[in-house]
Amino acid sequence: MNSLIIAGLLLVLLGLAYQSGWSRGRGLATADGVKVHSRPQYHGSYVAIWALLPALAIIGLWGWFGDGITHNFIVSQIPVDAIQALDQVGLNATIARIKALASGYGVAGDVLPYEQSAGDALRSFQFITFLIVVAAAAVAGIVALLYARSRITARHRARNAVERAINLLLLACSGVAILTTVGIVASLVTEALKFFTFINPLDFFFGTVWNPNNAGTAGNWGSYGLLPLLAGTLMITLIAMLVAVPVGLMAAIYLSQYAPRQLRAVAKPLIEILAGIPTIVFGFFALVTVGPFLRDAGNLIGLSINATSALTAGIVMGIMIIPFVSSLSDDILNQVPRTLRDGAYGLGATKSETIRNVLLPAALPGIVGAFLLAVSRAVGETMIVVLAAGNSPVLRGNPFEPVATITVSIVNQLTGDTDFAGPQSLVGFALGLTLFVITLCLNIFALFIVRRFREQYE
Amino acid sequence: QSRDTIQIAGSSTVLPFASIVAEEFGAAFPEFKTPVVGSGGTGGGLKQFCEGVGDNTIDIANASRAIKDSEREACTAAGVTDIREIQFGYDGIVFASAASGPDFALTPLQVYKAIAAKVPVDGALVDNPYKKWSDIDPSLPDQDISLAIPGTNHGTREVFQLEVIDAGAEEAGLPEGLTEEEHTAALTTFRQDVVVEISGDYTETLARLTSNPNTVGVFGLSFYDQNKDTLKVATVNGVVPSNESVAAGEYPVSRPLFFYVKGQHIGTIPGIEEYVQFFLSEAAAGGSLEAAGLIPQPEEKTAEVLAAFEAGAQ
Amino acid sequence: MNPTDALERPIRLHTKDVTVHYGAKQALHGISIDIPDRAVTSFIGPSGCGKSTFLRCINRMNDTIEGAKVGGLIELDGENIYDPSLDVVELRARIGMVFQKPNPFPKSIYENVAYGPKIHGLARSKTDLDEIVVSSLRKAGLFEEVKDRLNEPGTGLSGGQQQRLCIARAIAVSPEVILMDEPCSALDPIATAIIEELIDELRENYTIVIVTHSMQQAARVSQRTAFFHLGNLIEEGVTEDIFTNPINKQTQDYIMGRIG
Amino acid sequence: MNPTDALERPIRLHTKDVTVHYGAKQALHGISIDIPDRAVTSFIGPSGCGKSTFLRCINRMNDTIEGAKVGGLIELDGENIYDPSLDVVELRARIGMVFQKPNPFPKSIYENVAYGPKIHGLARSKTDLDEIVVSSLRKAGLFEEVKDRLNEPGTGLSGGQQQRLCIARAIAVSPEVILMDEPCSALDPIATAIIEELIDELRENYTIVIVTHSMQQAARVSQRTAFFHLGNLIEEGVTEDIFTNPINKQTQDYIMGRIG
Amino acid sequence: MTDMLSTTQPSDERTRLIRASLARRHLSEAIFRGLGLAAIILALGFVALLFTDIVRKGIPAFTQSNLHLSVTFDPAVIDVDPAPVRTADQSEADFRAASLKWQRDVAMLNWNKVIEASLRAAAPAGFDIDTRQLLTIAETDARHRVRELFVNDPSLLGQTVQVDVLASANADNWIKGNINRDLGDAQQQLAAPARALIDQFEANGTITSGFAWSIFTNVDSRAAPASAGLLGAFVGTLWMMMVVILLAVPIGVASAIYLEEFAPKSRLTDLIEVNINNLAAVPSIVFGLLGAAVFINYMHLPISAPIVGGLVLTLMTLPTIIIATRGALLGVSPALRQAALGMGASKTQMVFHHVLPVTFPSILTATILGVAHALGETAPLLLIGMKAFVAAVPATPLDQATALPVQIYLWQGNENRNFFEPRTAAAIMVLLLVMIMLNGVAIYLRSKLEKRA
Ligand SMILES: Nc1ncnc2c1ncn2[C@@H]1O[C@H](COP(=O)(O)OP(=O)(O)OP(=O)(O)O)[C@@H](O)[C@H]1O
Ligand SMILES: Nc1ncnc2c1ncn2[C@@H]1O[C@H](COP(=O)(O)OP(=O)(O)OP(=O)(O)O)[C@@H](O)[C@H]1O
Ligand SMILES: [Mg+2]
Ligand SMILES: [Mg+2]
Repeated sequence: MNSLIIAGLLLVLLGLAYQSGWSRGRGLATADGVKVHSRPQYHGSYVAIWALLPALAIIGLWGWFGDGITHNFIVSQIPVDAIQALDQVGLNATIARIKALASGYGVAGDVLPYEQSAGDALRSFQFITFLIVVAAAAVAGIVALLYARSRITARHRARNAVERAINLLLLACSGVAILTTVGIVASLVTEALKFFTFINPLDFFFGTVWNPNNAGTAGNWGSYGLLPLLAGTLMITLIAMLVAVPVGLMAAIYLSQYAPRQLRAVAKPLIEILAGIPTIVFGFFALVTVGPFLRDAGNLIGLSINATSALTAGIVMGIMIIPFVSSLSDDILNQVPRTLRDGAYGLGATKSETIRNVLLPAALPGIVGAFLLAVSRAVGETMIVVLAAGNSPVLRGNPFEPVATITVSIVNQLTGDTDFAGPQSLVGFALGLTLFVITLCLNIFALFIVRRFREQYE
Repeated sequence: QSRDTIQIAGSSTVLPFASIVAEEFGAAFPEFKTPVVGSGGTGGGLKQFCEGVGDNTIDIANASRAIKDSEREACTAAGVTDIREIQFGYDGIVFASAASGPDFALTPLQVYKAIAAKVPVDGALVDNPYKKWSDIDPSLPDQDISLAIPGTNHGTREVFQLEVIDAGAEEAGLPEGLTEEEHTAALTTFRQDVVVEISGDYTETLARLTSNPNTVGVFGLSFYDQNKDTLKVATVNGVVPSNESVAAGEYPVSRPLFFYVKGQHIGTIPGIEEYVQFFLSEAAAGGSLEAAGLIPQPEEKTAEVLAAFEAGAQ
Repeated sequence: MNPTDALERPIRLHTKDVTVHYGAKQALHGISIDIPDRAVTSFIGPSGCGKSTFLRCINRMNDTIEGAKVGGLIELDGENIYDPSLDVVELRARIGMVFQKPNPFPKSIYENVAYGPKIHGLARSKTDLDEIVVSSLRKAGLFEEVKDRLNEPGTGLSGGQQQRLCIARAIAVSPEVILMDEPCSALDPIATAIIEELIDELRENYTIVIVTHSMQQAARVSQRTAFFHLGNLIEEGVTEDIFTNPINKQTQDYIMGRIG
Repeated sequence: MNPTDALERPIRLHTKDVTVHYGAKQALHGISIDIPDRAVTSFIGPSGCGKSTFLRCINRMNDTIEGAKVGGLIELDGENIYDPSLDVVELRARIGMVFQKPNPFPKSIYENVAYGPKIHGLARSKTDLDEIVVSSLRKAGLFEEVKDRLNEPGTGLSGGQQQRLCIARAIAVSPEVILMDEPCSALDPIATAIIEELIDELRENYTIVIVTHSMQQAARVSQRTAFFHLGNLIEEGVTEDIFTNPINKQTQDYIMGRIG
Repeated sequence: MTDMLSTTQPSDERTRLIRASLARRHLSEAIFRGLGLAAIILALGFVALLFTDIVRKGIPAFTQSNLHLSVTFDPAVIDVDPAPVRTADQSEADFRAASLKWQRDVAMLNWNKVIEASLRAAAPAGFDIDTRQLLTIAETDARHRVRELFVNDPSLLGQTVQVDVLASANADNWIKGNINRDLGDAQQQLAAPARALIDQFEANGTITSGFAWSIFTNVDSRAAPASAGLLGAFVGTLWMMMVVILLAVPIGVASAIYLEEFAPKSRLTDLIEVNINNLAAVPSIVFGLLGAAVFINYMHLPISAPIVGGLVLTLMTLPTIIIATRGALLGVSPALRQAALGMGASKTQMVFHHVLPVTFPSILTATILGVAHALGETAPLLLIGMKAFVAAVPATPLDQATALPVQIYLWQGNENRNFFEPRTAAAIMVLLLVMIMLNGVAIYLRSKLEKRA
């Protein structure tokens, strides 16, 4: 409600400012003599920006400091002896009760008289401060409007100013990407640090047993060894790459070097469809089709393969990654200059000799980079593993057995019946951090390699 | 103007029951909207529940275990001071194996012997020697031991530990003179070669069973009920698990189910009281919940819970 | 050797009415020319006139270009090189090629030169191979400069050295004909001079066809010159004659710098 | 107008010791030249000598090239165009530019011409704008050909028409100077002739600077000619003098076709 | 020139050597080529396998058993006061209260009796089945359907009307044979009399099977699995995508413009660039963790709301859009830029008037692909509470909702495997259809763009 009022106010201010700047700029244009620098639209936008900023700043300041001020106000409303009788937890509870009273929510139990009066006082305090903030914002906006308007002259460079503002806005947008990273790191690190107050980091990073204890047995947190999860992750990734790399690479080679145009036109988008399929679909496919199939196939040849196992998840994940590998490889192969290929053909090399002896070695760094990117994707994949890997966080080397990965453990620990204040769920963030760091390193390394490769042939 | 939909989150065991009640509640009370039931586990639900009071916090947390003191403290610190506990029934936990396999009649002792990494033999703990069920007890099938039990992120695991393993260990008689740590270890260290811990849901356990038909899995009673065509249930202490046997207290492995209501939201968010009453009422919910596999609690217990709820903050 | 000798040498390559289409576009309109053995023939003409296209017809490099269609007759020693039964791989071993931009493989210098003999199975032993590599490098006038770093990557050489490496690579399979498409255009004058000298030496053993955009170069290195314009062969003959006494008006204009 | 008239016209553009560096490389070594009002001045010289670079200095298009650094003085009507307080956008409205390859915006013909007046706020109303568009197209000699399809995309025109469209677009903002960088190099002879005629007409109202690689063109359209070589201004003067009676040896060589 | 002799073998010796190796070389060529073709076939085979498998599993779920009942609104069972009629002196609020009270009274009736009676009426005379067993044939929402009919038209009291309701999920399983019909009583979900009656119903036309519209028109349901549908999840997904489009596209395009057109080359922009490339490969689940920590715990946005899902997916899609847009901007010919600048357009004007319009189609394509990817994303949503049971269509992005992929995940884990496995596959088919349509649009746009360029 309040925010609606504020938004409305800002809109009005904006319209007003634009209109006033515009008409002023327009007026300049009619007066002849000096050449007018900017068009009326720019003058309008200029004034609008000027008017908006102080108003926004005031509202922003209130958003920042308002809570603290309100808090102090509430404390001031509680009788001193009552405060002294309360510990920190009690005080917070009382404040929460007063806030609840003021906002119209009931509170449980009897309402103490001072709570009631504090609640009433808070309600009027909130109302008044709201009015003050709105008024201050409006006044600041209008003052700024007038100031900006007074600066408009024929030679005033409104366009440059507006463009600078646009520039800043664009800059801010590209800051979102930075903020995202900062957000990821900050949120992961703070929660992970909490986790490490329970569990020794060494036990986490080098522990070989993953057995977070049950929610019921407080004090005995269980074991949080990362290694079984890491091993599971690596095993599935390895299997996935064993599937995806040969198929993807050969498909890319065939499509880019051999396939007639029509086949390429059909096959390429069809393979790319694989890239568009949601991972949950792959997961379901793995669970209900691939897993049972592998189990039966294993039975036939006397192997005991679990329906949900590293193998199932790995194969399906490999399928998922095929288009990723193939389109990256395709790109890279196409970047190898034609002259190199011609050189080999000119010597009488066959097509496959050219590809194997010249093209691939030349493209190798780029392809390795592409594979690393694919690896980082496999490492971070979640849903296929959730559904098809069997979630068994035990350190063993058998791909026919279920495994658990980092990603799947994040999901399990954060959505299970775990104690939210204990390490059982906090470990999710430590795992997330680990995952983030792993993929970060892989990516940086891969990007580095790929970039070096591109430079070589630019 | 406040929110008009009741918001619920928490245990995935309670989720089906709560969802059914929510749906029926929405249908039966034209003036209220259908509550939203989120999952996220008992811990996740309580976490949201304890975030504070107000529109953007949930009203009810489903739990397959009782709230813990640490969680209560967190709640209080955030201003959630009026937490009303509602126990509404039981969840039966059963052992089931592939329908095509042999029958199992288990006791906690046998399960303990099958599962523990070390078992007491002649007053000393030795490495678990049993390979087949029939090694433990000749009455059991001549079949390799293989067990799929819930992972530690599940509430079910707690009951399993308490009612099966701890009980079995007691019967087996752990040697005297163990330190507390050794004692805990003896109870919680399982054989990794035959035991699989399932961190996913029961579908996962079912997949384990279908791929290795020798496996005995731990399921919720209601899950078993809906998949009788592929699963065969084992008796425990000779009792066949069923709604009746659990409700009567004959079947040993069960746990109470709860939800927690934020008292401070009553009267602000419309319909909370009605929802609770409806949940516990015989006519509307009882039938469908039972059909969905909830094991009802004695009527006196329900009356007691309802009375406590209506009486207000504890 | 006197330049006019080239006239009396036997014909190595014989082409008749060669046409090339790139998709719908016709790039060559019936080229007929005979190229003599052990002499340097140069193709000149303004940019886009089809010199490279014609050159690529001779060792069927146009096969690798999508949409390119070659018509007419090209015979090497009387054998139609577009005969379907002819193995193009073998053909290219007989007709080597050096490109405009030096394009050594991203391998060691040794491997660059050894690559051709290896794939064609020309060396029976490692010693054989070593010998071929050394002699090819020597013939390309590169051996002294690189003999201490045969195992370093070929891409680390200077432009002129790289181009000589490419020539050594082409020589290593002992081709009968060597085609060169503007082999010096990416090089500085000094490197150009070295290559031109090399071409002059090579002509003792090989039939050489060279495309160049520089009339001076054509005059310097070739015994015969063919002038192309807009996909047509306008005039061809002994180099001296072409430059001093062109018959065709267009050739005259080109040589005087009036067109192109 | 007699070509030599240009000598007596007032100076519009005055440059002194203009240098340009691209990164470490110096492309211009101190160019000083005065360009007279309402006449065509042409810059000639071999490729890479810095003609385009110098032209781009005049309307500060070099600002858009990363690493380009301009030194020296350039004055338009006595005003230093590199003065930091000068708005480059305004400057470019005063000094229009036509590029080597016709580059109409991928918009309608009308929009192409109307764009400049729109952003500079030159038209007060739609009618105003229409008028500007029509008169600019007319001045560029294009109106009759396109009047029925003003709303069709400008990219659909032929090369010569596109180039005239670009000229119309430049004229539409009523610039004082028009710079043209090889405006005909992408055109066929007929289109070229039309554009040259147009330039001749435009010179009545605009100061025109044209870069060309064709001496014939320079001779045909310009009153004054400047010869650049290796980043230096070698010689400049009345076109006739330069072509018939060059003072400098290098200029002579170039005009005789001996260098370049 | 002694070495000349040793290396220049006689021509025919050389030819012989070359010819000798040719067969082997051509064979290895053929093998290599075959491997490539095999890879293509394998990859395409996977696509085909996946699709046929899912379609085969999902198709049966699109038909569903319906019960055609003649329902009698028996006054003996429907024992309520007549519906309140608004009297002249009654205020609007009073009337509403009265009618709500009446509705609640109606709701409190045992409507199962009505259903039971109509089922018995449809059964052959004298068929022996107890009430509980009988009621397992109709889906549990049948009684609500009938009640709603009555609430909407109280005059039905005492009348008999034809009503179509869904057969229960277990009945549907029995009819389709999802459960092995030969299994014994103990392993069947339905009691023997119920199964027998269903067969008779099928024979006498009381049960027919028809297209399962409920999948598209209903929201999820736990109480009545047969009526569970995707509508709620679909709308939830739509809301999320709206958030993604409204945020990711402008922000993504703006950052791409800044980085490509305005940013001075500096350490900072290098950092941003590396950072964006990295973000593009950060696992989606990490974004889920971020969303849980920042949007829910810190900013207190509503849990399991499409707005939060949308925000998380926005952050996830952003790098993709930025990278694609930068690529598109980079491809704009310098001639166009020069033309604009030469006209005296400022850089900003150049970008917004000329460069952006030209790149619009590729930005659009990239956006569609990015959105399509976001559409199928599941893992991060699980961590921000979108794995909820929501029995309503979200009216705003702030309402609780699930999303299509999450609905698939939920159904995949439903206890009633026999019924929900096909239905999960059906939901996947719907999701895939949406994805393919989006991808198709993108490919179409791309080819159109390429043609124009
Ligand atoms: N791959 C191709 N596809 C289509 N057209 C081509 C291709 N290669 C060359 N052309 C066209 O064929 C004509 C002849 O080209 P070619 O490369 O043979 O000319 P050139 O004489 O070698 O010119 P330059 O001196 O510039 O190398 C040109 O018009 C060219 O545009
Ligand atoms: N953007 C740039 N970066 C670096 N060097 C450049 C750049 N543009 C031009 N140069 C160099 O500056 C010198 C002058 O170039 P300019 O384009 O002005 O020559 P020009 O006389 O216009 O030649 P042409 O007739 O080929 O157009 C050349 O050596 C060129 O390589
Ligand atoms: Mg060429
Ligand atoms: Mg130039």
